[in-house]
Amino acid sequence: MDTILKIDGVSKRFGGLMALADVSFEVKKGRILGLIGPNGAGKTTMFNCIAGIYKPTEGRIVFDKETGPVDVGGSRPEQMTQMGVARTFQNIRLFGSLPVLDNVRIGRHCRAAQGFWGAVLRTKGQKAEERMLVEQSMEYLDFVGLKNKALDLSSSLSYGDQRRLEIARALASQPKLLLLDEPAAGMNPQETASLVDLIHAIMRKDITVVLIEHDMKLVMSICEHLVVLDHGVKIAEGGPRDIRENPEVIEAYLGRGAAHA
Amino acid sequence: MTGNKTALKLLGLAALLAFPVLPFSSEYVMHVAVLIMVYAVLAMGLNVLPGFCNLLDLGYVGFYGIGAYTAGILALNHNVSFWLIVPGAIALGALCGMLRGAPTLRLSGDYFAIVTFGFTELVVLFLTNEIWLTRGPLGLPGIPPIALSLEFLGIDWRYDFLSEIPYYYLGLAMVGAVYVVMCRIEDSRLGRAWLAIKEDPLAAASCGINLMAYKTVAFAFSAGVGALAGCFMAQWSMFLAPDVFKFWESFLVLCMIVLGGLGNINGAIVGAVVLIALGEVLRVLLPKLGLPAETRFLVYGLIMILIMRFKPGGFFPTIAATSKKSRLILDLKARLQAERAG
Amino acid sequence: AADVIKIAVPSPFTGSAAGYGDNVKAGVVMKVEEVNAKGGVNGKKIEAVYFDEQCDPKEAATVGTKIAGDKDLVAIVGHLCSGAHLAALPNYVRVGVAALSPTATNVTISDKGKDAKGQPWSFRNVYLDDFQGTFLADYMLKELNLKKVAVFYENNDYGIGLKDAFVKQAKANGLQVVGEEAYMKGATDFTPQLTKLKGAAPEALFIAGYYAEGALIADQAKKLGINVPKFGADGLDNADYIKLAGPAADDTYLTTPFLAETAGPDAKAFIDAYKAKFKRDVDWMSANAYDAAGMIIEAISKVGPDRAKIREYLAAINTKEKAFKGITGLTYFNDKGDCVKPAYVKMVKGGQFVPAPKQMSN
Amino acid sequence: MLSLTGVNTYYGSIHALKGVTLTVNQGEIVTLIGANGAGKTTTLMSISGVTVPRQGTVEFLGEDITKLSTEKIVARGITQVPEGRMIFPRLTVRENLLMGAYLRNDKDNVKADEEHVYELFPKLLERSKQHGGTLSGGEQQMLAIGRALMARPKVLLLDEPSLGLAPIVVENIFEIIQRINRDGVTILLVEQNAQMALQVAHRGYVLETGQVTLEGPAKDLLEDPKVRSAYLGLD
Amino acid sequence: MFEQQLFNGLTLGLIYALIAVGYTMVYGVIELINFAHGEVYMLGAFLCITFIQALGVPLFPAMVLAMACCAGIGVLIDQIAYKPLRKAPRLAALITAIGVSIFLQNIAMIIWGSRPVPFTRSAVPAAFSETAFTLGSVNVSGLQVFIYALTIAMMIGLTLIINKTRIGTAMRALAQNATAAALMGINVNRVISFTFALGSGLGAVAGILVGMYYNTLSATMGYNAGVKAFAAAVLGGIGSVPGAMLGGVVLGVAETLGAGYVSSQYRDGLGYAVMIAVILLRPSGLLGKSVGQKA
Ligand SMILES: Nc1ncnc2c1ncn2[C@@H]1O[C@H](COP(=O)(O)OP(=O)(O)OP(=O)(O)O)[C@@H](O)[C@H]1O
Ligand SMILES: Nc1ncnc2c1ncn2[C@@H]1O[C@H](COP(=O)(O)OP(=O)(O)OP(=O)(O)O)[C@@H](O)[C@H]1O
Ligand SMILES: [Mg+2]
Ligand SMILES: [Mg+2]
Repeated sequence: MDTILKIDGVSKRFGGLMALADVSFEVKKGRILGLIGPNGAGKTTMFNCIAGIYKPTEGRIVFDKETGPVDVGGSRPEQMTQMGVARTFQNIRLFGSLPVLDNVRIGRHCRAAQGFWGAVLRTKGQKAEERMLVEQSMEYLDFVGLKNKALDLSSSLSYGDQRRLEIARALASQPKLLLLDEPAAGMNPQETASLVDLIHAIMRKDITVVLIEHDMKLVMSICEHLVVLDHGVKIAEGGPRDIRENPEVIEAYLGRGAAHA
Repeated sequence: MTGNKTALKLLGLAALLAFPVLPFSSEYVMHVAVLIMVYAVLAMGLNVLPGFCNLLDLGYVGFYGIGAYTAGILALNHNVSFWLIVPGAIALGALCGMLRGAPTLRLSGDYFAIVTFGFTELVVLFLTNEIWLTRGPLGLPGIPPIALSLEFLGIDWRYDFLSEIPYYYLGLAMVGAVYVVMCRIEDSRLGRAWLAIKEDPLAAASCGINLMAYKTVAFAFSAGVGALAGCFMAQWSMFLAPDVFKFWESFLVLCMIVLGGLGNINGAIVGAVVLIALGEVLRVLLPKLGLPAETRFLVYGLIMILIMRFKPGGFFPTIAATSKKSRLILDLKARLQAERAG
Repeated sequence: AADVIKIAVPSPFTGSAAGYGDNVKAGVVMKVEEVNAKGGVNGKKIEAVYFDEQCDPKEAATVGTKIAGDKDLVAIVGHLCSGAHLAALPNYVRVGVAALSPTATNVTISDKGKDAKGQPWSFRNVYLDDFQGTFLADYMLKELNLKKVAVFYENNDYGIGLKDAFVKQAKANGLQVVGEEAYMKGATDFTPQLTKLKGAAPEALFIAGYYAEGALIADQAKKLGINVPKFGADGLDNADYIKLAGPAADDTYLTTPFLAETAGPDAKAFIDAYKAKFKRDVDWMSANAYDAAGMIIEAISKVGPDRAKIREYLAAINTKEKAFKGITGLTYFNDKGDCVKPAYVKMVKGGQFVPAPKQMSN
Repeated sequence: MLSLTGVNTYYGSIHALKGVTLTVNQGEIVTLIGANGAGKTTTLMSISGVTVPRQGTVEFLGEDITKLSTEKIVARGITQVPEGRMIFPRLTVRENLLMGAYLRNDKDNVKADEEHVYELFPKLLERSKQHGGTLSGGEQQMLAIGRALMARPKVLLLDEPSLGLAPIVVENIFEIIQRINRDGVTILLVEQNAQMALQVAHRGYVLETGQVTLEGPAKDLLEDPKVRSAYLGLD
Repeated sequence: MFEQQLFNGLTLGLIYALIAVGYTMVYGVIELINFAHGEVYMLGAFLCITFIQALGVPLFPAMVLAMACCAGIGVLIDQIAYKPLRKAPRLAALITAIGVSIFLQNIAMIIWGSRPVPFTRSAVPAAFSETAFTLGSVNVSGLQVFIYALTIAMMIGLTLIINKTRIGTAMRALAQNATAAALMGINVNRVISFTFALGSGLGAVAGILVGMYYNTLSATMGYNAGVKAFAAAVLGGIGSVPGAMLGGVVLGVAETLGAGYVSSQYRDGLGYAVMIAVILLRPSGLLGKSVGQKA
């Protein structure tokens, strides 16, 4: 089983605060890894380091490109996306005043090539590419079930649909690795259930998923492997069953009530 | 429906083309029309930064000045033809745009705004003080008008643009060209990347958009358009002085695009029409109301306040106006409707 | 209407130069009211139409097309600023209407007012910058025997033109120029430049600018302990200079086309009437505008309201003998439309303008 | 104590509340559950006067407060812990708490209440000098509740207090809600986590696309088959 | 000579600072670049001399009166022009501010004329124009002492108001989240009005001091002042009151030393060049807090 992403001794410091302290774990290709931990544990920070938004203070982030594993720590976000890492945001960050379709077309940006002169001269290549972008974007929208809302303003979507659109936008960059940051937050159980289906469908596309989530039912049901952070430190790692019973995790994160949820 | 619209558009175009021969169009009216065109180009050019990329540029007039002085000096002192100056000035403007842009890439919001403002002040001070090059405050009078000439083919034919009418048609062509280019870019991968940066730079970067590169293209493009307006203006007005490029002009152009509807290309043009025409309408109207010339800007300011008060989003508040009209989107809409029905 | 003859007065009436525009307007108003009170010209009333151009070349060009295109406007008193005048001028030359500026002093204008036949359409009854600059440099050395002068100039066409001519003549005369400092219109703080100049210990300060800033310079110089005579050209010539600078205004020498004390009864009457009407002292811009309007109206009365003929009439005032006798003395034009006028020197003493004790023989 | 009658609220042309009617009695915990976009937040904002209803009335202790401005409604004793917490990021924790007591003039009691909040949330005492914006999500939620308590409200409106919180914190928060309620504060609780909410509440309302579709004692709602499938994810 | 230049620069800088503070306060609370602030400053000076000349009020009461009037004008401008735009895009309010600025400048021109006007000399105490003391080679006049003292006192007072009082905290809270502030029971409009009143009052004082110091007022004086204040406020870190003070001083000193030692033609440019350099090095100004993006 190949490793697609290897986190090796990553630390991230904000001024005096150690948001991540020497964290190491591996993400296996084709699997789904859950990243959990109390609020402020450093989960989102870890995503930001992987996605190129923060440069780790220390450590290596090794990503398995076609050409072989490379240390990608400190790459810029657009380079990471180009390489095949896409992410969603904890607080939804859509391009609110643009139509749904455009959000996905922008998500597909790095898989297209036309620039200034193509646009000005409306070359054949440019026209063909534009047509293709629409077709492909519609496929992604269809995939998440938003095809019919393609021309609506994205800010007019319901909360759950906005979460789905974020996923569609991320998928449009054809990632090998998808980072989902609390995709179920604020969803009711029904919506959460359909989200689970969507995640499974994504897995079937050979996309590896890392998931941050506080909804234990969701996490425990779909993740095969879990990493638990607390105060920037990895306190546990293992399968759902082990984690659920790990006293340190119960103490720091799950609480007594959730242990049997 | 669409037939009607096309007919309307053709009619509008015909009216624009016939405008100079209409009975009420004097040299003065034509002059104001050409002035509007210069500002329409400036407004469309400025719109790229605040409208598409959410970068508040308070120093746009600097590029206008760079273009104008390039044309003025080359035409006056070196007798270079307008048609050769245009690409040169655009390139120089774009280069200056990139030079200004490079250090400001990290800046956001009003910090960007004040740096652009400072930059323009430096440009104007340069124009004022480097007398050896620009003649400074003495100005550059006597810039030759634009001319069509076949002399380079050895044919002795030459047409000088001596009245407003040739400038009107040339201006119309310029506005049309810039408009088409703007619309095409807005509805393209590049334009969408800009809009993404405007909405949320971080999310845009996460979509694979290289912020630095795309902002740099925006700086260069916007500045190039400003320089184009500048060279046209220089050889049209035949006189330049640093005063023409004072800080207020940047604001005037900004007012145009906000009044028109930030980010909307049609809005930029409408804004230019409204604000330039307003000044002239008041010039004619106020005396008839018995108000002295001194009240002109009092009323001007008041009207600006009122427009914003009742149209806070400008005349055309939505962006992405053109992409909705693009062929691809219309086809898609039809298809979705058919699917829903079927 | 057919029973009025209209002349155009384009000047800044809003914006930062509006104060000057107001002066020009006052002068024109005086002349027009005076003429109309006497029944007008050939039975027709004169009407001045005011156009605001904010001293802005762009606005001036627009106003220029408007004036040029309105055949009822038979001649122009204006523009006020040289830049505006230059920007509007091509329209006047093209259509053929004479513009007589009471205030535009930029040397460049001389060559730009001519049509293809070499006839000037631009006239002015004001000194050129180079004339006053040269004159003052001579005066300082020859009459007051000063040896070291520091120069302050406004960074605009007026200031630079004046300064350049002054410095050139000063150097030719062996007058030492110990510093040239610039400032922008509307500036209020001149202490850095003055502090610097103070180090050079000048014997005189030449201010090539307008009275609003000039007064501040005089005041701040005094506060910094620079107590030397100040020199200026027509830009400083305004009663407000004394009001704004207060006691610091004393010992300022100015060039002026006429001395109220030695002027004729017309000028005295004008000065009194002006004060009665506008509640302020007359300034040279108003006086020049009064004369400019006077020349145009005289032309109209002689040749009728015809644009081309008015120009011809003005152009023909080209010798001292044919000169127009106005309140600012004798005015006549050279072949470029520039005026030739004698120059006198007046000075501020005890908060009053008085003729300088020494005058140069013209 | 607090009652809404036929409240209709719009965002521009969007009709968010379509005749919402509900009551909250003295000393109760009432919960409002519903899907995303059902209008829960809008209901709370309509009570607080942040969005003003176009039709219908909001009454509080017999007074019509529909058209009162927000600060006047707060002065009447209705305080809200808004969605997204809305901490003042560049005020310290202590200043945030004192903002909660903005309308109060009884300095000594304010001091005592501050102590009381620190007792409820010892973590906040540790961080009292830190800027609100640098707190973790859970700490911010505590701060938001503490800040609201500083106003000594008669009615506390809570909008999704458990959103994005670690399970252990969620438990804690619900305990605190019950504690506050026992201290005499009436509570209107909006929750996505319907299970928990219905466990602590006395009564509940179900909101669907701007309308109340179901109401009753919390116990009954927990048993209701429709609620179980749609909002509890059971069966 | 250097001491003299530095002192000149400090004086100019303090004046910029005083205008910039009012600017930055309004900006801090409602994120509005209030271009009309320069015009309020101008009105302050004109109202002051009008009270002195037309009503015979002595200088200090006239100052207070002018301050009060400007505070009222500031509130009025906000109520009429900006309040309807609270929820509109930010640039709409900026354009309105430009409109207000044009309007006020032209109305002042109609009321007080377009020519520069001297400050009423007779109303200014004689001690102001005399040398109060000598610092090395620098003569410090009574008026300069007054300007320094008043400016510094006002800045301290302002800092106290903002950081220590209830309404000050409310101002800061409002700046950070207006809805939350309303939910705390803060009367948002009253706090905004208070901010405008305070900022405009300070602007008026600045105008009066400048009028006295340079002995000239003109209807267009607000324009330059407004631009400089904007630059100073941004340089110092927009929204930060101590930042605006520091920004003003830096700008003033940079300009003065630039004009004194480098080139008087590029005087303003040198100020801007320093400003640009500072912002490029510190993208959120001297004392501004960088609001880090949290993803
Ligand atoms: N840009 C930043 N500057 C300073 N501190 C930061 C920054 N980003 C995150 N932090 C801090 O780092 C710590 C970890 O934050 P992070 O967002 O990674 O937590 P999290 O595990 O995602 O928590 P939650 O579950 O609440 O989302 C927190 O204390 C946070 O305040
Ligand atoms: N500011 C706004 N502008 C326009 N529409 C809005 C706005 N806020 C809410 N809406 C719309 O009003 C409706 C009700 O929204 P509301 O936020 O009250 O729902 P909610 O029940 O709180 O949902 P959630 O569980 O997502 O918080 C939704 O359709 C939403 O899209
Ligand atoms: Mg997180
Ligand atoms: Mg909600």
